[in-house]
Amino acid sequence: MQLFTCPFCGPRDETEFHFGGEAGNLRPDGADVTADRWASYLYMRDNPKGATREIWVHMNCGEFFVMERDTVNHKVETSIALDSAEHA
Amino acid sequence: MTASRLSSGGSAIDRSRPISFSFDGRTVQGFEGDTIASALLAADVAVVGRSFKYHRPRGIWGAGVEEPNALVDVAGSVRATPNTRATTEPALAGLVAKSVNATPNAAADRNAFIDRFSRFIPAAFYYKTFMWPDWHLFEPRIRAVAGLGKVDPDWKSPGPADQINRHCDVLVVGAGPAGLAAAKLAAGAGKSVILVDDQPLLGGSLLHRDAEIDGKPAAAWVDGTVAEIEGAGHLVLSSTTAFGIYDHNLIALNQRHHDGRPDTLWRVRPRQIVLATGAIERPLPFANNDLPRIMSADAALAYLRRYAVLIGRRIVVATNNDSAYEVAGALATAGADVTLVEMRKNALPAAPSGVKLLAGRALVSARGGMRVEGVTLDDGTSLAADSVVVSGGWTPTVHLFCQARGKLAWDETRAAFLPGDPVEGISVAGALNGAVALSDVFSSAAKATSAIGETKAVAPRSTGAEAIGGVLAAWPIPSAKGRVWIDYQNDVTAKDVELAARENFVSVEHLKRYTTLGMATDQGKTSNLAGLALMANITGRTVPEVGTTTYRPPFTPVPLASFAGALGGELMSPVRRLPLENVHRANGAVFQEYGGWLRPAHYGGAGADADRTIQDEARRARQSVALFDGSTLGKIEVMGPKAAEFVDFIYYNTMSTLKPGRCRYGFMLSENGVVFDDGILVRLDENRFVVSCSTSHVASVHARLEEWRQDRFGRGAVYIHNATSEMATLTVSGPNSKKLLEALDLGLSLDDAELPHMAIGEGRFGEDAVRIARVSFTGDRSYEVSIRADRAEPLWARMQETGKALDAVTIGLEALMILRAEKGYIVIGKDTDGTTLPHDLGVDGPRTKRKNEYVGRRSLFTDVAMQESRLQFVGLSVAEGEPPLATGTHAIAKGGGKLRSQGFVTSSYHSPTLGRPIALALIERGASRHGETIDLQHLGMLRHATITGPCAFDPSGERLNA
Amino acid sequence: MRNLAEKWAVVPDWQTAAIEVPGLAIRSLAGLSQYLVSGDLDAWSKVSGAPAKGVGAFGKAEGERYAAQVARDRMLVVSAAPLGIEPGWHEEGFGVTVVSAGLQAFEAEGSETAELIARATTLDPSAGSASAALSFAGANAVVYRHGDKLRIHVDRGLATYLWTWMETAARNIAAAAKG
Amino acid sequence: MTRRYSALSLFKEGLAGQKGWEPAWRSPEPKKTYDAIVIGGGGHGLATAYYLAKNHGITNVALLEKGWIGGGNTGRNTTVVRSNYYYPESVAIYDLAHRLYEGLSADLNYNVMLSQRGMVFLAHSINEMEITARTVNAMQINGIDAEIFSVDDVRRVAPLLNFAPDARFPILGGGWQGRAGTARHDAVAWGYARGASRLGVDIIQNCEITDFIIEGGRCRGVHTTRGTIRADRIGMAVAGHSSVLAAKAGFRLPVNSYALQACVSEPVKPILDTVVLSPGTGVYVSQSDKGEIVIGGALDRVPSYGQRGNLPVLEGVIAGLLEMFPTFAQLKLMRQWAGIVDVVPDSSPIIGESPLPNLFINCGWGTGGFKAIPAGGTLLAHLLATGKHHDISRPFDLARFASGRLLDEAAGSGIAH
Repeated sequence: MQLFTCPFCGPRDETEFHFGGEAGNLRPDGADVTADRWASYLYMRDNPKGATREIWVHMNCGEFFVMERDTVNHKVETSIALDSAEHA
Repeated sequence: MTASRLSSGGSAIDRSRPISFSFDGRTVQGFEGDTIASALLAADVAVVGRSFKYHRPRGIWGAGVEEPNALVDVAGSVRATPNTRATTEPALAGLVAKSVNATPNAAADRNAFIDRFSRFIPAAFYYKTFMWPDWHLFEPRIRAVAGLGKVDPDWKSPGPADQINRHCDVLVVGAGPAGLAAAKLAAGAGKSVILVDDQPLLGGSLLHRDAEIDGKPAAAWVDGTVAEIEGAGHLVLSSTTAFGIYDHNLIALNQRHHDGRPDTLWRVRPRQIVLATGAIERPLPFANNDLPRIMSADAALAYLRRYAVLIGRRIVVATNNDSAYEVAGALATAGADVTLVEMRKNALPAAPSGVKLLAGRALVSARGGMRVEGVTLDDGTSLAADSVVVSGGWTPTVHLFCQARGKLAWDETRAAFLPGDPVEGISVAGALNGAVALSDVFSSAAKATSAIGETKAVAPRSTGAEAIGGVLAAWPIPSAKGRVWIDYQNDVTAKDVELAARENFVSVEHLKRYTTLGMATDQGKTSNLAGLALMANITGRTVPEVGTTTYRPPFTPVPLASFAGALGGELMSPVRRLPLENVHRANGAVFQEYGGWLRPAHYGGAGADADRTIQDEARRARQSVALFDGSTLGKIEVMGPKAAEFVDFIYYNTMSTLKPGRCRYGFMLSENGVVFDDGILVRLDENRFVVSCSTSHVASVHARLEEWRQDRFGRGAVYIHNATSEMATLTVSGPNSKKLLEALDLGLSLDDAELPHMAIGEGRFGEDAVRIARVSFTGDRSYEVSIRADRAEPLWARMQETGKALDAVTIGLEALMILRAEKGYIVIGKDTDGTTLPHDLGVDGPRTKRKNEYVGRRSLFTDVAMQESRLQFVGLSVAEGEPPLATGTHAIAKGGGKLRSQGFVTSSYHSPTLGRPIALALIERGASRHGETIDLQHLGMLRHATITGPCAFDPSGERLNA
Repeated sequence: MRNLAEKWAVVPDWQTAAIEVPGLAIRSLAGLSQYLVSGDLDAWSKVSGAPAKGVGAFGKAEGERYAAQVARDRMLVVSAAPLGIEPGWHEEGFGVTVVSAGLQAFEAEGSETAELIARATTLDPSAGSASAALSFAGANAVVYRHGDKLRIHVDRGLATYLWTWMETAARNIAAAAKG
Repeated sequence: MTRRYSALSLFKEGLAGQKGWEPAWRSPEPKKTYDAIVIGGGGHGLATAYYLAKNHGITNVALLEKGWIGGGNTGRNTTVVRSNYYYPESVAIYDLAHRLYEGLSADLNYNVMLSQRGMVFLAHSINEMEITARTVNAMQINGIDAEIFSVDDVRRVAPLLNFAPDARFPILGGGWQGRAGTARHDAVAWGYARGASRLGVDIIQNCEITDFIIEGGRCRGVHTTRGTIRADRIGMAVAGHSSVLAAKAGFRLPVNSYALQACVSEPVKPILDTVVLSPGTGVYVSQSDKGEIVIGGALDRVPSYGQRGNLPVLEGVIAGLLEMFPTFAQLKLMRQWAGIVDVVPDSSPIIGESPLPNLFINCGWGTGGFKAIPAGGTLLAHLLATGKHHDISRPFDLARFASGRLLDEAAGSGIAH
């Protein structure tokens, strides 16, 4: 059981969190976005082995945030609220 | 009679409390404090089980968790479980133990003949045969002889296991000398400490090894130290196994009880873990080294000193290291005739008094049948013996360290893997770290706790004679004569390892899987190192080059019940409860689970004919007025300066044009365009909306609103409050609904001009505000009346009372499903699936007209979304007199000699109002095929139906205002 | 059709329901006025005269009117008497929703309260957390101390579940204390 | 040297001390160039190499494995083999696999212990019975052996299931595939390895790809920890590590890697004859020939490449198992592990040429790769040999994500997203 840090609440068990996707996957607006670009937004992922930057939500308080962690050794580096994060 | 209980001694047993239990049908006497194994040894039972594959007779090897042989099914006592290690299971009065894998019993197993064919069934033989004519011919017989113990099919659970979470500064695993010292030092540093040990008595090796600490006998020091730690308020858990270290150093413990309670699972999150897990003695490699009454030397000493059991009269002690000398001396002192066979030639400790020492000799074989009768040495000497105790060196118990991703380092002088580079938050002490002499053990404990903080406690000192740690590696060698057993429980011999190497299974993981070495219930605690050392020898590699297999939890088998805890029955996936549930119960509601809620399916009691009752409810609902509890519908408030802009983005339909006081039906899509939810949006005022989503989607809709709010609009733009549970929603529907509502006198005008369809009004019932929404899921004039959930009961009662004069009917969800299906109203997830797009449901307006952005928009224009052959929402009608179609029936097309599905029935009922079956379906190009008759198939039966529009009842919608 | 009501425990009568084992007593709290307040909490404080910040997990609330923080910009305001505040969006920059019936409140007291916490959540009660919203027996709940008692607010629909869960936990706590 | 496996050869070797067996596969040094390279020594990679040689006569093949063959998900799964799928495209691919499995022991001369004792997927509510009917009808239309089971039928095949009236998830019946079952996972890997090796394939272990050789916009080989190896046709079948190799090749995949937990109990005498899946608990379970109860459940919550056991997920899975089989609460957990699975949004595999020409991929099997090994191998071998899709693999091309032509079995089974 991993410990994640909600930027507002502090460390909580992983069961209180939900994975929200990779950070920086910006949504392209419009009906004229190319099929490839839209598919890339919907489906294509870096899925890195090692350091990663992800969006998570702490389900209990509803905070969405960006977490940097390692997908192999599960070490958590930082977590910052979504609206204060560099979202690109 | 070879083994016997001595007339005095035994620190673990209470001679004033004799007990008896049964083993393989015979009664065994013992004392409180005995394990099953110690009592069996005292009773001189030699054969306690049969091996997994060859059904070889096997005796007790160890005195603890490493035991590979002595497994018993335990029943009839407070604990009932198969495959229990007799060496760790207390011998309780009345317990019934049965040896595993033996028919009828361990002493006389009728499958013992298999051993005679062993040369034809070496490791992995099954991959090479049983292929002709077919594996299925052989498999049932093989399944029957495999397996160990038996599950009792009539067993009843004593109740759920307890599960406890704890936090502490320091958790110490192992209460031997290293663990006790570490706990004492940590406690002295002002830290909160938890100390755990898997034995019922604390002390570890101090329970049976000679030692003097701080001038006191070991036992006195142990008692004093434990009392000091507990006295300072720290938690000390005996009979508790630390079985797993998980992510971020969560450590899981399993605590056994002996009062009838199931085991307890502890999840501990310590800031620092000190592992003092000790070491496990290894066997020595020689032919027939698996015969009963060949035993670990340390275990023989434990049985002697803890349980006062002398395991034989004429004992050969064989060793490659110093630790067996104390054993040999103690056995001789207790009266046995002891010969010590020592592999090493030089620099030996002095032979204990009364022990005959044969230095520079090794055992090459043992002889005997159901128990050992003697041994042969490498110089040809033959010795008679009724017991052979062996020490092949010590394997540090590195399991938990490795589970925590610790890497091992090979130590040539100790012939063992030791913990390598430190792991964050974990330190190691004692025999685990290779310490042998008690002084070294204590200094390693001090080192392990040094980073925790300055301690006021004084580190213990060894004041007696010290053990020394000389060892000469003794591994199995290739081409040895006879069968040299490596893994006792899984019957792996040195020859099997050689075979694996010959066939290129040289990777340590291949070796394990091919030979099953280390895969038994003991997980290879006594065998793994010997196996990989032999593989190293055969393949010309070093032991660390071969490496170890991965250590995985649990360290010892843990009851499944411990993991489950109370998570079962009504505590698993709990259903939500209606505010009026007890009222519905009293009114004869029959409940079912829908979308995570327990809801009335119909009324009339469980004895009623459900189908008839449901039909009756649906029929009467159309005649006058129906009452329905719709409290589960979502009520999520969206508020703030950008609330209108926000709901526009969230919904497929434009919502910002909605006027305050009005409602609109709409879809929410997922980003892949699929219809995720449908429902009514209410606009209460300029900056405040209520999302009335479907029952089962409240949590997920709430989550996605919160996500888009934070991800796209910013926190200050809009706020989301889930108020679903605040209000009960009581629905009044039918031609006389207005009449009923008027009689309630809710303090607002129900005039259609003031409260038209899709409008809301505010009123009062007594002291409580009520909100009335004129929306309909039945196609009839309907009013949803919402009131504070805890005040709903009087209103519901008034509605029932008032309804009597109008022949009102209270309906459950099943009747409502018929009513909505008559109208062709969809239920998301039933009439749609994970591929349904809004235009498949005939709602194409926003897709073609909307200019601003909304969730899922681009996905409505992919190749697949534009495809003509999409499944589209339709109604189906069957010929007069035919029964309803089964939900799940597929429409089929024939072509090229093959069948092809072209859609399926999503909902199907008999309509009491129309007097005929109705069905909804998703059919390929269905919208343009109205009037066409198609073939359908259900469980091989062919039927026909005609495609129609989805709405079968009141297509012009007149009844909404009737 | 099998009546599933038979297998689910009846919703307790909250007026009289009580769990009592040595060292632990739990009962339902009736009559609290509860409000979700989101947005500019300072503005809320000015308008209502209530504090702009709520207690966090296991934090200590006092008195007849207080708040528990449930998110960065949201709190649960609890009051023994109704607050004279209109639900809905307030131009000052905050929104109010009444949840007096939506959340069921329980109160636990006694020396074994810590043992109840140890079974209900993995959160360290001594560590503190800015939000009082946490998973309690698997349900999202608002948990804090009031005086020397523990208060737990949970969605009304899950109150019966939590009650049954606490009954089971109390039995385990009693058995462990005895063993 | 004894090559062929049979009862007779085993007997003869028994008399000779089992000393005449030859290595199951050769471990040669890698050559500089091959006609084809297969990356990944799991079931799919080994099967690809085998079918390249057997079906297409391409034997100058290197199979590169970074660790030991069969060490990934092939050796970590719950060994279920079935083909009860909803969409015709899925049925085609899993039925191909199922049929090849049925002849695999004979084809490979290696007993993979395919044990077709059937699989029941339970239905806990009227709604689930309807969805089961919809699924079973689809299977029958697609030519798969599927039946609807009544509650009595379920009781007959799995009497220890929880039929009590107060069961959390009551059993109303279910679906049944009689040809479903389990196979011995290691044997599948080793059997293919032995078969491929004997046909000339070089199986090279401890050989990790460090980079791709890209010349003229095409893949021409790989740099490895055991040197540079060139070929103009390269296939990869590396499951949970697909994204890692894709990144080296310069493209992305619609894949998230997750740990999937599995565990076994201590072995006991036979108590469960079939594979059982409960949608209520999300747990699937069978009993191995050795007697262990083999338990699988849901994915972890956290994307991960760490092959570690996780406590909360395990607790949920085991609680689900005990809800299904209350008497199993007597048993003890013996081993717990996790495999890294490649989860694709529509939970269907990806097979086809990658955005880097000459490089072909086989991935995205998620939690269900083991049952598809023979088909995955056949289809990737076909692509490598011909450069073109087999009819069965075409719908599974990477291009489906841009067109929206997803094959979502979960969606097709009535689970709204």
